Order: sequence, then C-alpha cells, then structure tokens
Amino acid sequence: MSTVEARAGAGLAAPAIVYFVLFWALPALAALYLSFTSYDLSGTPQWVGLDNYRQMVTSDEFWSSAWVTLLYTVFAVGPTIVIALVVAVPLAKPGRFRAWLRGLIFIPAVMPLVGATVLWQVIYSTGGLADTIAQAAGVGARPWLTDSDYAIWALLVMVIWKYVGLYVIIFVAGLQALPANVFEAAAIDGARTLRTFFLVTVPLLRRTFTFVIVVAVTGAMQSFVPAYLLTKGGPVNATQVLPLYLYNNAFSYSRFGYASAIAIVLLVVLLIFAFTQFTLVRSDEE
Amino acid sequence: MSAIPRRDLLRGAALLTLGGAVSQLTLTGCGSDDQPVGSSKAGPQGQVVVWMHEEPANTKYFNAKIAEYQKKYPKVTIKPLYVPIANLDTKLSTAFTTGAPPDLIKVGAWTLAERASKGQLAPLAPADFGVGSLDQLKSRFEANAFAALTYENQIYGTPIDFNSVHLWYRRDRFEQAGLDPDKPPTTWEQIAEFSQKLTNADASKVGLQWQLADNIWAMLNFIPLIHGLGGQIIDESSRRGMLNTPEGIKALEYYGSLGNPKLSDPVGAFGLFAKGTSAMLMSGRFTSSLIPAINPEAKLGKTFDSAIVPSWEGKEKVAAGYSWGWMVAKKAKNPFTAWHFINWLTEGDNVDQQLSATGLVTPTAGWQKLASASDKASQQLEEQIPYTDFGPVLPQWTETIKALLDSLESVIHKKQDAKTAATAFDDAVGRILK
Amino acid sequence: MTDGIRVEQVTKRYGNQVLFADIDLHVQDGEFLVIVGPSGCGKSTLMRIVAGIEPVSSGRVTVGGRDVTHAHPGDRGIGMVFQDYALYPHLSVEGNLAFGLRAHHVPKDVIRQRIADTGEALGLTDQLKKRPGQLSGGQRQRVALGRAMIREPAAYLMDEPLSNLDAALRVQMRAELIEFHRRTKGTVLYVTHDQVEAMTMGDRVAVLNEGEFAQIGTPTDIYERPATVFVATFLGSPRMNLLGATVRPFEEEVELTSGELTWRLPRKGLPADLPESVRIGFRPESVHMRVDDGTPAYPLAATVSYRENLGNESILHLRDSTGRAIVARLPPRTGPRDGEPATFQVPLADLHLFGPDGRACWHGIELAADGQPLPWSA
Amino acid sequence: MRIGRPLTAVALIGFVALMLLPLYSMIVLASAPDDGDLSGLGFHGFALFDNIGQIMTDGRFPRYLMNSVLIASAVSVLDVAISAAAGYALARLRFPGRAALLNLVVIALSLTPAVVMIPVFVMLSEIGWLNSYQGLIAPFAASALGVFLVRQFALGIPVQMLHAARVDGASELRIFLRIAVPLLRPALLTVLLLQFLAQWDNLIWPLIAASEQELWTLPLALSSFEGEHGIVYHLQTAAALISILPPLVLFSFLQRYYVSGLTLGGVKR
Repeated sequence: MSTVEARAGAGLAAPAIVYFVLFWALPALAALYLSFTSYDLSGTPQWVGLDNYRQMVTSDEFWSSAWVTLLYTVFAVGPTIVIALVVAVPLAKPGRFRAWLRGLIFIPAVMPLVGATVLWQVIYSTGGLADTIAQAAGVGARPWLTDSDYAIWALLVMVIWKYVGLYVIIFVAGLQALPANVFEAAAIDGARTLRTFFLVTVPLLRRTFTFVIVVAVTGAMQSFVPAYLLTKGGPVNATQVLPLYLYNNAFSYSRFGYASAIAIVLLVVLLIFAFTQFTLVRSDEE
Repeated sequence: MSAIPRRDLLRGAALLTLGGAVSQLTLTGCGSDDQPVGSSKAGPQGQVVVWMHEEPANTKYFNAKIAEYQKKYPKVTIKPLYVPIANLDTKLSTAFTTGAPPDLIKVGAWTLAERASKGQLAPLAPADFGVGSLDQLKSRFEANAFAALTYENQIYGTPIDFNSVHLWYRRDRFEQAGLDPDKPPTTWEQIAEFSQKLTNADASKVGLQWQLADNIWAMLNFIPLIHGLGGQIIDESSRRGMLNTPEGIKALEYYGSLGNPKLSDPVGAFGLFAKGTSAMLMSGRFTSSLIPAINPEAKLGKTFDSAIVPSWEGKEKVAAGYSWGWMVAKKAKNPFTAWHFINWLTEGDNVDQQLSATGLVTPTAGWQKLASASDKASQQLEEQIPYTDFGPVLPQWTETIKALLDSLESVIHKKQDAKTAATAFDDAVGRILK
Repeated sequence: MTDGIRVEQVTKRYGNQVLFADIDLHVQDGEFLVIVGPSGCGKSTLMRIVAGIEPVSSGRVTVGGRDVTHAHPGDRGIGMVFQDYALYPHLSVEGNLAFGLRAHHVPKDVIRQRIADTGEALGLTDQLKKRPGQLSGGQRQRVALGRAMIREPAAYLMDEPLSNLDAALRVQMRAELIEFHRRTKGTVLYVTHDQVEAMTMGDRVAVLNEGEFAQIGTPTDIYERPATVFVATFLGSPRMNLLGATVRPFEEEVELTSGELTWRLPRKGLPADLPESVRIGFRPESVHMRVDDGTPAYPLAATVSYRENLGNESILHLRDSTGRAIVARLPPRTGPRDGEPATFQVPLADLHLFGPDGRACWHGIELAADGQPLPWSA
Repeated sequence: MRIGRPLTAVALIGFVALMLLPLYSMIVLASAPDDGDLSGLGFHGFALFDNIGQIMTDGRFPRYLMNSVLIASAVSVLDVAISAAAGYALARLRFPGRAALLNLVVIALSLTPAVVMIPVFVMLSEIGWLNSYQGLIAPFAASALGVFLVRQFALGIPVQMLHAARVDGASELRIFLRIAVPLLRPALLTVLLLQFLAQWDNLIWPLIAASEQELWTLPLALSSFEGEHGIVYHLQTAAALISILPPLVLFSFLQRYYVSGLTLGGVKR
C-alpha cells in the first residue's frame, strides 16, 4: 500500500519537481555561484569571493533601498490586508448588489501595471486629479511624485489601490467558509458586533491570514515593477526598492554578480520569513 | 582568480536535465555560423534582423523603407523588431548573453562603449560601404558625426537621430513677463535672470526647467554648464570624478538654482513646457514637433521658439549632444548586407524623407541644405555641431551617469549642498571605475 | 465465504516505536467481533491494517481465507464504515454508492440494480439523488453502511461508526446495526471505545490495551471474569472498586488485610500460589446494604461522602475509616444519609483478586459456580 | 445598533466610489482627442471610440491581445494542473522527495525572479525554445504560490475520505481526479485567476524571450505607447481600458464558483 501511495505521490509531484528543479533550483544555484563572482553578462564570471557582499554592506544605496523596501512592504501589506478585511466583511454576504461591488473593486487588479502606472502618473501630475481632490479637501496641491517625502506614499496608494481588490476576494472567500452564525454576527453594525469581529471572525480567519500574509509579503519584497514604472525609483532614490536596485544592477549596469548577491540576501530574508510562517501554519494544523 | 568559461555554468542547467543529445546538437550548431552571407562581390542578400526602439512615426517610415529596399534587392529580407524604449537595453543584454544577438541594432551611442568593450560590436569596415578608407567614409558625414560613435579609436557605428541641445522658450510667457520674445537669453547668467522674472510667487510657474529624473537628460543639461566653465564631469584618463572642483560646484549650484523640481507632468519637462508651466527648456530639434503633439494649442514660432545654446559670460559656447547609432553585432551573420542597407538609407533623398517623416537627422554631409532641414531648429543644430560635446565614453556609462543624476537630484531637491553632492559623485565614480 | 478475518503475528512499528508486536486475532465467519480499548491503544491502527490502509511491519492478514497482507484495500473483499462516515460530499447518495463499483468497472446496469437494492434495504430509495449535506445524521450513517454493503464484501470493518451521533440516534443506529448483522450474517470487525457498544453488539469482545489483547471473549465472560485489572476497570461504569490487600494463610482460610478490613476467604478454590500482595476488586453494584439473609458476603464499614441520584439508581461515594474511596450503586432512595456511617456488605461471589502484575488470580463467581455453600466470617 | 447598517452601506459605497474614481478618470483620459488636459475630471471632447479604433487598427495590438489571452490561458491551465497534483500530493500523500519538494516551493516563493531570468533564458536558448510559445509558457507552467495554496486547501480534505475511496477500490489517480479535484475546485479556480492575472501583467519575460513581434503580449503593447520623449497617454489609457476586459470577463464567469467556498483549508476539517 505505501508503495502504491509513494508511487502515486511521486507521480503526481513529478511535473512540479521537474519544474521547480529546472526553473528555480538550478537557477538559484547559479545565482548563488554568481554572487561570488564579477559577471557582466558577457565574458567569463570572475571569482571575487565575498567582494559583492562586502560592497553591498558598505553601500549607502543598498541600505537606503533596504529601508525603502521595509517601508514599502510594511505599508503595502498592512493597509492592504486591513482594508481588504474590513471591506470584505460586509461584501461577503450574498446578494447581486454585493457581487457587483466585488466586481467593481476587482477592476484595478485586472489592469496591467503598465496601464495603471500611466494613469497614476497623470493623476499625480501637477494640476491632476490628486491635486484636485487634495484642494477640495483643503489640503492643497502637493508634489506627489516629485518630492522624496511624498513619492513613496504616492506609490503605496497606487499599489494598495491596485491590489486591494484581489485580497478582498480572498477574504470574502475565507469569510464565506465560516459557519453562517459567526459570519452574520460579524457584520460591522455596532460596537458589540465590532467586538465579535475581533474576537470571533478574525481568529477564525487565521489560515486565510497566513496564506495572505505569506503571499503579500513575499510578493511585496520582490516587486519592483510598480516603482520602476511610476517613479523609476526616484526622486533621489526615495522609491528605489531593493528588487529595483537589483534589477538596475543586473540589467542597466550589467553587474550580474552584485545583483545576484542582493538576490541571495533577499532570498535568505524571505526564507526566514517563510519558514517562520510555515512553522506557524504547521502548529496550526496539528 | 579562477574563471569558468562563460556559458558553461549557465549551460549546466540545460545539460543536467536534458541529457547529452540536445546539448550536443546545440554545441555543433554553435560552430557553424562563421561564414558571412553577403559580400561585396555577391551583393546584398540573405536575412538581416534589426532591433530598434518603438516610435510610431519611425516604425511606419522604416517599414516602408524596408519594403522599398527589399523590392530593389529581392535577395534580402530585413526583419525589424520594435522594442519599447524602456526595455531595449535589457532585451539586448539578454540577447547578447546567449551569443545570438540581432545583426543590426539602433541604440543610443552612449551605450556603445559598454557593448564595444564586451566585444559585442563589429568595428566599421569601409569596404562594406564601398569605400576604400575610413576617412572616405567619414567625409560623407558631418565632421563631428562620429565623435559619439568612437570607442578606443575604433568607430563602431554610423549616426542617426543626431542632436545638439539648445534653448527653447515660450514667446507667450516672455511677453507676459515683459521680456522681448525676439531677444532670447544668450548667456547662463541671463537665463538665471530671466528665470527669476518668469517664476511666480509659489513657483507654480517657472523659467527654465531641467529634464529631471532621467539619465541621458541629466547629462545633456549639465554638460554645457560644467564644460562651459572649463570643468569636467570625469577625467577619462585617470578615471576620476571631477565634480568636487570650483567649476563642478559652481555648475552644480547653478543647476540647483533653476526651476522647481516639485512640478510634475506625465511627459516631464516637455509637458510642463508644452503647457506653459515652464518658460524655457533645453532640448533638441525634435521639440518643434513634440510640443504641439502634447498640446495642440502650442504653435511653433507663435507660442514658442528656439535659440542657440547659451554660454557663460565671456566663455566659449559648449553644447551637449547625443546621437543614436546603427551598429552591427560582431556575431552578425550578415554584416555586409546590414551595412549595405544602412548605407542605402543615407542615399538619394532618403535622408530628406526620413527627416520630414520622422524628424530624425542622419548627419550626412550637406544635410542642412535639404528641404526638410530648412527650419530654424535644424539650422541651429547645424550651427552648434562644431562645439557639441557628447559626454564621456565609458563602458560604465549608465552607472556613472546614474551617479551624476543622483547628485544633481539631491542638489535640486535640496537634500544635499553642492559640495556634498559633488563629493558623493566623485566617490561613486571612484567605485564604479576602479 | 468462510473463515472470516485472521490477523496472525502482526507487528506494527513506527520507526523505533512498536505499536504492537506479534498480535493475533480471529474473527470467525459470520461473527460480530468488537475491539474495544481506550484511545491510543492501537485499535484503529489494527483495523486500518486489516483494511490495508496501514502496511504491516510483519505478519499476515487473511480475509475469507485469502492472504491479503499486501493487497490493495480495494482488493481485500472488505467493506468499511468510517468514524465520520467519510462520504464524498460532492457526490449524490447514488454517486457515493456507485463509486466503488465504478472503480471496479462493474457494468452500468448491474450498478443500477445494486443501488436500487441497497437503497431499498436501507430505506434510502427517496434520498438517492441527494447530496450527503442534505441528509440527516442517521441517513448518512445508512449511506456509509450502504457503501460498504454494495460491494458484497467478505467482511465488514466498522471504525467507531456511531461516535459522532447524538445519544438518541446512537441507540437507534446501534439497534439498526445489530439488525443488519442478524439479517446479513456478515463477518464484522467493529472498533469502539464505548463499552456499552462493545457489550451490547459484540458476539465477542476483544479488549485491546497498549498493543496487546488483554482479553478476548463473550461480553458476559469479560464482564464476569475480567482477565486483568485493566479489563476489570475499563468495562463497567462506575468502575470497579480496587483495594490493595496483603494475603496471609490462616488455617483453612486465607486472610486478606486491607486497612481496617480483614476478610477471610476459604482456602478451597483459591489458587495455591496466591501472591502476598493482591488487589481486591468488586463492582459498585456488588456493594449492598447489609442484610442477614445468609448469602456469603463481607462487611464493609464506610461513611457516605456524597451521593448522585440518577433516578433509577443512586451512586454513593463512600469513604472507609482509612479514607479510601469506594463507590456503591444502590436502588434509588436507599442507603444512609450523607455523612452517616453505615455497614455495607459485598458478596463473596462478586469478589475478584488481582495479582501485582495486574492479572486476575481468582474470581468469586467460580466458587458460586461450584454450588458450594460459602462460609462467611466477620 | 440598527443605525450601523445604513452607515456600513454608505461607507462601503464611499469606498467603492473612491476605488472607481481613478477608473473614471481613466475613461476621461482615454476619451480625450489629445494629451492636453490633465485634470481627468471633465470630458473635453469624446474620442474614445476613435482612440480605440486607432489602436485596434494598428495591426499589432489585436495580435498582442490575442497572444496574451492565449499565453495567460495556457499558463494558468498548466499551473492549475501541476499545482493541483503537487499540492495534493504534498498535503495528503507520503512519498520520497516530499520534503524536498516542499523546500523547493518555499525557495521558489522566496527567490527574486530577476536573477533566475538569465539562467532560464540561457537554458531555453540551449534547447531552442526562445521565440516560441512553449518558451513563453514553460517557465510559468507551475507556481510556488499555486502549489502552496492547493496544499493549504488540501490539508482540509479529511484523510478518512481518501481511505474510504481506497477501500472502495479506487486507484490513487482516480481518487485524485474524482475526489480531490472536485473538492479542491475553489482553490484551483483561485490559482487559475491569480496566474492568469500574473501572466496578463508579465512584462519582462515575453520581451526578452521572444524576438518575434508575433509572440509579444499586451504589456509590451502598452509599453510601446511610451516613446523616447514621453508617452501618448490618451491612447495608452484607451488601450489599457481594452486590456481590462478579458480578465474581467474571466473573473465574472468564475466568481460564482470562486466565491462559493474557498476555505483555504479554513475552519472546516
């Protein structure tokens, strides 16, 4: 029996194993090797030992990018999850109207980033929609993308706008799987049910949370396309997240060895994070 | 230092999993591409793959020209690929990595040094142009035309989209500010003075606005300032950053004193100028058609106009220029035909057609006399060519100029004073070029 | 079909841990055998070994005389009913019943016929198109049974099938299962931790503890002649009272001293090699109010700590003079009041003696079986 | 307490309105005949259909759109198949290599795609898969996210049910196809949607892996509106508007399955 099970398991997993070995494990090994070399995408990788890592830890740009990445991850993941959950609770109830609302919120998520960023560049430009709203709100126009203090937040607003719908859908699904009585009690319509929400609904959604957090954090820490397209990492590198710094080093400066070293550092950080999460998941399962 | 042959490591991935048979095939396949297809005897034939960036007007013109050429030389197939401009370099870098690049590329001349230093490009061979010597070839172009296309005394390409940056200004804004629109500023000191008059209280309208947050434009904006003062960005022989000098700091301070970096437009400084938010712009010949495309209400000669690049009072004029180049990959299978095609594009009235259809200048000798070059901006470009500087020629150009951009940005955004920013740049250059 | 189920010399190890070693069990053809034991005793694993869900480490399993030790679960000729039914929630009742037949490529018309028959036998004819989620607990139970039946297995395996039902339904389903067995005469191996199920349903009961069968026998046998302290205390509620005692030969009798109690048992009928230290066992229902009716019984002085009135009976929690807890089960509204001292008695025939190894050395009932007059001393 | 209900509704509609404002602005921009106005609030001229017409008759845009649909569909279907099998096996079967696969999945989840791009590129070039649909599809044929999600979900399938099927005589493959797959449907649809969207947005890979315009995809088409000196954004937003439609159709089609019980291995056991 166990041989049957083992054979079946191996058979079902085989395509995935082949895929992950070919497209991730071997390239990861290549990246690990290249991180100890100087490699400009042509010629021969030159072994340089720990030079890349040494250069990384002494580079202000690396540390500033690491800080921006931390900021970006925390403030992309946190608000997205909170907003998504708060919105998902009333939206999780059945009904055609709510289905429509879910669909509307989801639209930004299906828009290619290339299109979305141009839209937001227009919104954020001087005299654009963001200024109009800010003026109507009495805040006054702001240099959204051109001030290093604002740009990261402007970027985050776009990112949250873009992805919150996706997480709403995941939470709605998670909520709908809860027993109906809990779910009904959890609608936010008063102080008492607000407490139910925090004491009952949120704890019951723990597994959904785990999944969402792992996905959102690993996604945020690897994403560079929004910053790359919206601000090119500027102004004054204020929005240069680590993956963008990596991408620039790899493909603009042809320092593939150095870029690989950054990737390995990111990998280690994310592995620690993922394994922590997995441990939590596991303790949750048994 | 140990070294592993270039692709062995990466190929390992394929070998490990696909077994010997496939790699055997590809290995034998690698060795067989050293026979050039066309030659001066056989004439142009075979396939030429061309990559360039996407630009609607050019795409249309170029496709038409390919059809025309293929009709004339039926044995040739030209296969163009139009890549979004932001991604062209990434695409090229990866293509060169596999050793199977396109035959012909049109890229910014500023990336030439990097590609040439990696041995990716073939030096220009006069024979491919049907001439006996390089000098003969050069004589068919403007005198300064190859300056941007030379690396370590080797020419690697022919110029196209040749530009020298000069001054653009809004006549309407000048009038509103009580300035004479027929007397544009001629010195940087005047520019500063005019800018002051053209800037309103909250700096929502400004005088001269630089093109910010962009590598190549950072260089094009800054070179006239620092070179005009007799300074240098880097010393190419000693490979040192030179911003932390009196000239460098003065240029940086001047750069930081103009415009408002917080103004924002999806088309950057071009958009601000097109809408009249800024009154002056340092830009190239293409500006005359770009501005009305952004804002149809802006009209050349009426709303805006152009002038020669300013100089520092009592100093020589220095203009910054850039050029794109046609280059042929060293591994091209068909270099003769590629160059033949490029040469053909400069023959007859093709240069004239190209200029009127796309606004791209191929600086062949006498181009300025063509019908399509009769406009003011073309004449200004022609006038500036002798004193046009194309900036440093470095394999590490992108990273170096990014460092320059960082320093310029931190000065104009008031994150650092000029001295600190200059030092930061020199340090960065030290690291990059070591 | 003959020979039921045989488990021979089966050993199951997980890594270094031995769950059970060289275990034997024979479920006779047509027999309803219940394995009972506390959770974690290995009873479910044993059943899963028979089912083929768990591989054996060594040993042999036969079903209907056929060696199935290494056969796929689907090829063992067994039908199984799972603890929480394990019905396929996305399939209709029909789909659930047909699943196994389809897997065995039984012709369509045969499947249709068998579904109809099974549905009728189990009163599910009107539910065939419904999904498990739309059924009541009892109906689901019947579907689970039907799924096991429909393939006409040589033996049935039932893994705590009633444990998730509420009390009333459990009684009803218990009756249905007994009726099912009577009707089909199928061989059933039934696992439960519930002693009531074990006692009421099994032709025989096998008590499993820590990987070993403590006793296999008829329910009566197991209740009246528990082979070990474990069996004695596991079956019966409230559990059997146990008092440690020392044994001293005393002329023709044997004196058992336990705290302030001194009971003398006739030497005759007792094993000769009675250990020096034993445990005296008697069930709560064997503690009676003292009456001198001549039945041989031993006195027991104790005080009532508290009582539970269950309506049909009273459970008295007693404490003797040395503070040991003893439980008595009396008819309702009888016995002394709380806090009152009283003297109870325990009939000799209801006594059990267990050695220090936990094995029974003597059951009072064996004397009674002899029909001899029993002396009783004070 | 009852007052809360209309308040919730108002807050909800307010939030949705806020989400939709940029989209409204986008329609305004996409409808403009030129790039002059930036406020994005009021229409000045309505040339939406002209703009869309101009894009669609360009010749390449419809082709890119079709490629995107094709590649995103192929990738997401493949990913669903491979992730379903692997995720189920990881959660519910014991087999040699299980721990290794789980580690691979976590590594893949944590590894920045930019660095794997070059080795994968070289590898595909060695086997001649550049410039082909398979070269665009294979590198995304499975996803760590998909395997991870399916595994989480499959942990919610009671083991008993699988045992029941085994006792019923079903082969492991039959159990996977007839029991696990139907039960995993919500998770599989989620994987389908997530991967479809990821491919819909994939900019870099089609760019570098394909050198034939016939193989390029939508993000490249959108990027192509960006020229050397800025961007033609009224056309680009119009193109972006078109590109919303296919995934939106897919989503509304999936929504009724998708939302009907994605437990993520949730509270049900």
